[in-house]
Amino acid sequence: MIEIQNVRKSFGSLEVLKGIDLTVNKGEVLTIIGGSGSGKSTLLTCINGLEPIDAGRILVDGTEVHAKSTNLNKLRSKLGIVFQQFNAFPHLTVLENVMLAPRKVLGLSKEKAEENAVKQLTHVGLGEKLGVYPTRMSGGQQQRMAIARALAMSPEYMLFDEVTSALDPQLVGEVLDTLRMLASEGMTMICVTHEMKFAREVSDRVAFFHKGVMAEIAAPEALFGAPKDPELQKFLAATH
Amino acid sequence: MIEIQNVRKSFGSLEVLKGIDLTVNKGEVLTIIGGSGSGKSTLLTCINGLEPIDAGRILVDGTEVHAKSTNLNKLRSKLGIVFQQFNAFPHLTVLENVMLAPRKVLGLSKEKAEENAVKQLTHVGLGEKLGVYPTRMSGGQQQRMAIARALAMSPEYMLFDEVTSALDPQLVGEVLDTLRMLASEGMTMICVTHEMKFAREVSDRVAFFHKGVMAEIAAPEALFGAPKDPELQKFLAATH
Amino acid sequence: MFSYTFHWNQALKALPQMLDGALVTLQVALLSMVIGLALALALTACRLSGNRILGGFATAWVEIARNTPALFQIYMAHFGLGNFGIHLSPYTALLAGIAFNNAGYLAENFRGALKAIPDTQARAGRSLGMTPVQAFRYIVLPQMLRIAFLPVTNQMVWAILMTSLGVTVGMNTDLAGITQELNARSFRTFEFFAIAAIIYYLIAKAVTLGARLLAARMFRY
Amino acid sequence: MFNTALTLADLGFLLQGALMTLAVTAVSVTAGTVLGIIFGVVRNQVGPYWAAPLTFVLDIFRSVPLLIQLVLANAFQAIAKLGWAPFTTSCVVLSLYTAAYCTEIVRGGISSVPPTTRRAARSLGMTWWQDMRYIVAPLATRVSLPSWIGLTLGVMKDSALVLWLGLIELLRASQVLVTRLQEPLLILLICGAIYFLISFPIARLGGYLEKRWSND
Amino acid sequence: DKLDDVIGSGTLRCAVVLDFPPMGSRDENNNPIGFDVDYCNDLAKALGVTAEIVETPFPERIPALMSGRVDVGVASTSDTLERAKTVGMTIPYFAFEMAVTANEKSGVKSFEDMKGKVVGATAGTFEAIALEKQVKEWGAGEFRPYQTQADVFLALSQGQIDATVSTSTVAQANVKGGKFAGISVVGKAPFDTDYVALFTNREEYGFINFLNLFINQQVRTGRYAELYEKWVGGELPDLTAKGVYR
Ligand SMILES: Nc1ncnc2c1ncn2[C@@H]1O[C@H](COP(=O)(O)OP(=O)(O)OP(=O)(O)O)[C@@H](O)[C@H]1O
Ligand SMILES: Nc1ncnc2c1ncn2[C@@H]1O[C@H](COP(=O)(O)OP(=O)(O)OP(=O)(O)O)[C@@H](O)[C@H]1O
Ligand SMILES: [Mg+2]
Ligand SMILES: [Mg+2]
Repeated sequence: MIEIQNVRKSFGSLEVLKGIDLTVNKGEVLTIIGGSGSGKSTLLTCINGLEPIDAGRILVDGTEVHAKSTNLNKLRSKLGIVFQQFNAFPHLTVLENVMLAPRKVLGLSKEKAEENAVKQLTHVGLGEKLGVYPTRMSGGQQQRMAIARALAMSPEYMLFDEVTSALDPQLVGEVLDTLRMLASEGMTMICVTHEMKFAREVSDRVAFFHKGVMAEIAAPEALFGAPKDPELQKFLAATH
Repeated sequence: MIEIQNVRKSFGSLEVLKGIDLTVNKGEVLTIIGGSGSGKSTLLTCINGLEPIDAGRILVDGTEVHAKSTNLNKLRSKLGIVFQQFNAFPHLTVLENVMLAPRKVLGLSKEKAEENAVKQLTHVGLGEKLGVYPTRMSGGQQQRMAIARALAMSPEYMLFDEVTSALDPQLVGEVLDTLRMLASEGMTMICVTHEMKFAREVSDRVAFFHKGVMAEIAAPEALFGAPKDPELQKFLAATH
Repeated sequence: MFSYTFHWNQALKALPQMLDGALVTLQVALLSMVIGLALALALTACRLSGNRILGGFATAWVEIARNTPALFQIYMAHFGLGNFGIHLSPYTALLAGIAFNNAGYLAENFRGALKAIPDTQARAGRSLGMTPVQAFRYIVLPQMLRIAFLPVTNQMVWAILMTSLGVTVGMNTDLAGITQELNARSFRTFEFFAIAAIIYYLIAKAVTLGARLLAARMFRY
Repeated sequence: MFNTALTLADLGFLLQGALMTLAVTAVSVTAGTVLGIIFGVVRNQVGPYWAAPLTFVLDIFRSVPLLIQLVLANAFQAIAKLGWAPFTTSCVVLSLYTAAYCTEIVRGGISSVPPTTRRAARSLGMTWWQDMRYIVAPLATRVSLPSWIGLTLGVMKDSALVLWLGLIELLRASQVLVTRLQEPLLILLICGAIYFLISFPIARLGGYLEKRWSND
Repeated sequence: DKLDDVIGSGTLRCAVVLDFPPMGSRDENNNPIGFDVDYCNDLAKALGVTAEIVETPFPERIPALMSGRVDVGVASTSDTLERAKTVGMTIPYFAFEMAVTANEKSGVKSFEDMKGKVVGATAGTFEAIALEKQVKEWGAGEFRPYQTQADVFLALSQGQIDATVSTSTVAQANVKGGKFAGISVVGKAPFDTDYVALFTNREEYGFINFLNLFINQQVRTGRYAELYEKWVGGELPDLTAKGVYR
């Protein structure tokens, strides 16, 4: 369970998160939508502990992320995160990309790590690309590799930050399919996305962010069918 | 009138244009659609004389483009071309971008060139941006500047090569509006585009290219409403 | 036009001696690179450390190395330090001078290479649970080495060329030293220096070629 | 160290040396840049195959120690009875040396201009020359200027080697004073400081331009 | 020929090495002075022309001559057979005896004490070649050649080298100059006398003839002794070798 309690965060004088309260249960798929700069990415990086917060608490399975005593590196292996930019490690093959962290962070043996990596890569449909360098792959393939890389740490939660927005339109589908598959397998996920159709279809709940505030949160049918927040209405009108 | 007669063109062993025949009349708007690599861009650059051809002839108002005796630089001022990439000259302001060629190629005085440039820029809605450097403008604005730059040479024909495909979705509209305006003013235009709605609405005729061959050419209602070529049927099905 | 008669066959007799000198040249250059690389890494670490004193020290080193002539640096290593009773043999002084120079230039290269690697790379590593050191060691460093490889190769060629300055501090076993001595004895300047030029050229080419082959093997992405 | 026999006249002598350094640098960088631009454009224009002989010759200037080049050129002009003064010989060698590096910089600058931008210029009816003059030259200059400044500084430092031909430039002037006054440390430090004072501002200017031009 | 050219042009350009006191050096205003400078002026006077001193480092003497930048070398050049293959040498105009100068801390008291020590000399000179050979014969110690005489004494005074062999004139001038602390002349080196000659182009016989006679006249008129006294002092070296012509 991820519990976000009254979290505030500023960059200099710019307040980016203005007191967010949100709980994500095991097995749930939560989608976050919202305009550019509304603080969606910032929230994800705070959950992961990549950014400090100014006030409030974030608990992952009861562990406070920003407490001094927390071993962040250990916690992070529980929380997979995939970003908009693919962030493939260009100097490693696809297989090596996926094997690196399990070996160095979890201390897996080479054989174990490889076995697991091959499994995850096959899972996302890259079983044929093991020895290839990421720069030789399409954006969609690189993004799926990034997902496999996160999955290889056997995380209990996955955070996705607009994983399709840097992709050419024809490549979006293959990545969304991978996300759908994960959702159907019961992975707990928080997805920031601009793909409304996907959000509607896959989410248990959808949250709408506006200027650092979570303006509305509801089941997809309710949120898309009968939006209450006027900003959300505007936002939905603009997106289609 | 642009007459294209049995034009063939290869890059190395790859035959890109396999005998194209096509005539575009004064005042006509012709749209070219087709899959990636089908030779659309190549045809435009051949019409403009930027690429040599291997066989056939291209006549612009009766002048053969690829004849040795043709003054290409003069001919090109008759044929405006705008590319997918904006190709703004980054070291010049918007106004200077538009003034440069009229002054250096047509030999216009500074005053004349400026007057004309301001007129064209105002026409495409950039009357406020004269002193700005292109790198500080959005892609849509840069593309409209490129159109104004081509128009400033007072061309009789305009060639557009997927002028909206490098743009963010929200910027496509403003550029298409500019093209619509030009069409309504009676400019002779050849537009390569992936925007089917635009093609349908603005064209006198639409040509479908497939693997270096012009597979079908017809009025938009006929081509979109009752496509005959099986590849065209597939293509249209895929695009929506 | 030429009233001068070339004495090539006499000059060529000295070829074995000059080739021995070429070996010394190569040795000094290689050593100076190894030391220079180690120092450059240390300087880079100093500059990244955020410690003012260490950072200032490293910056001063880099700026002096890059803004004064190599000849001056070598001369300083011999006669400048000699003033304080620190006596470096010509070989050591030459080596120290070039290594000092190398370290300055290489540190600057490393800094450029680091800048070229997006922050998101290290961040991606951290998000997988790596410590900052692990993220640097396994993700940033290998990419940095690739970017810096070409400049490092160039610096190696520079190091070879710089060894010729050893003659100013009494170095007489390297190629330039031996050439200069042969020349002083016989006054056959053109012949000896032409042979030396060809040898230097071949060494430089061999190093560049070797580096290129190595790069092709090492960086396959 | 501070009871020095160094007189004001000696400082003047050092400054004269510095002037000689600057003169040799100015002449060589100017001539070398002009040559470098010509060679760079030629190399870009004729393609790698035809440019191979030029590439080879220029590569020699970058693969042989400057000291050897200077001595060799001086011996050659002696043999050929050209009667060049050391200043001339120094400038000729340094110019070619500069040109060899400058060619690479120019070539890099030209190829940094996207072909699509050049194509856009040609499609507006501009000639090759107009394209070069109004589009390529300004854009390539921005890209090349930082490395060109680096080259200028490099040549200024390398010019110390002309002392070998008997030119009294900055380093040689200090050696002369060291010979007479026997205060090597002080004099060498002053010499180093003068070098630093000349090159540091130029290096900073280069860094400034690089920064300014890289964020637009 | 060159003799006519020089007289015709009105100037005589001499290559002189200026970091080789007392033969050539600079005064407080950094103007050239020394035995070789005066010798060149005398030669110009004999030719009825004005003298121009062209400073040349040791390695630069020959290229300067070959390229026609100087007419004659008045530059303490040892008349080795090796070099005579390249340039034309006159009869000796000066003769050096070799002296050992040592750093006082080194404990070197004589030529033999140099065995096993670090020694140096000016690269390519007569004494450097002989000394290097001697070090090889001893099979111990180290030899370092420096590019200028000044660097040798600098290294000696800093203790980088323990001792040097140089011409006695140079040794005296440097030790007496008082600039270098802690060095002294400790004895003679058992090397042959180093005869130095003027040199010009190999094929200029007319000019070489003139130069030979001029050197002869300098000795006969006592000018040689006068200059020697002015710049060096002490016992006048004999310019002839016993038992042979020339
Ligand atoms: N490291 C940072 N330093 C300063 N400001 C930042 C930083 N990261 C983000 N911001 C600012 O915080 C605000 C929120 O950014 P955030 O990336 O969370 O928005 P977002 O909702 O993810 O938007 P998008 O849909 O564009 O990705 C923006 O105004 C952004 O400019
Ligand atoms: N300069 C060139 N050299 C070699 N091949 C080229 C060159 N220009 C284009 N091609 C090749 O010619 C083929 C046709 O290219 P063209 O750009 O005309 O296609 P297109 O129909 O415009 O496609 P797209 O919709 O992707 O722009 C492609 O296979 C392309 O790779
Ligand atoms: Mg974001
Ligand atoms: Mg195209």
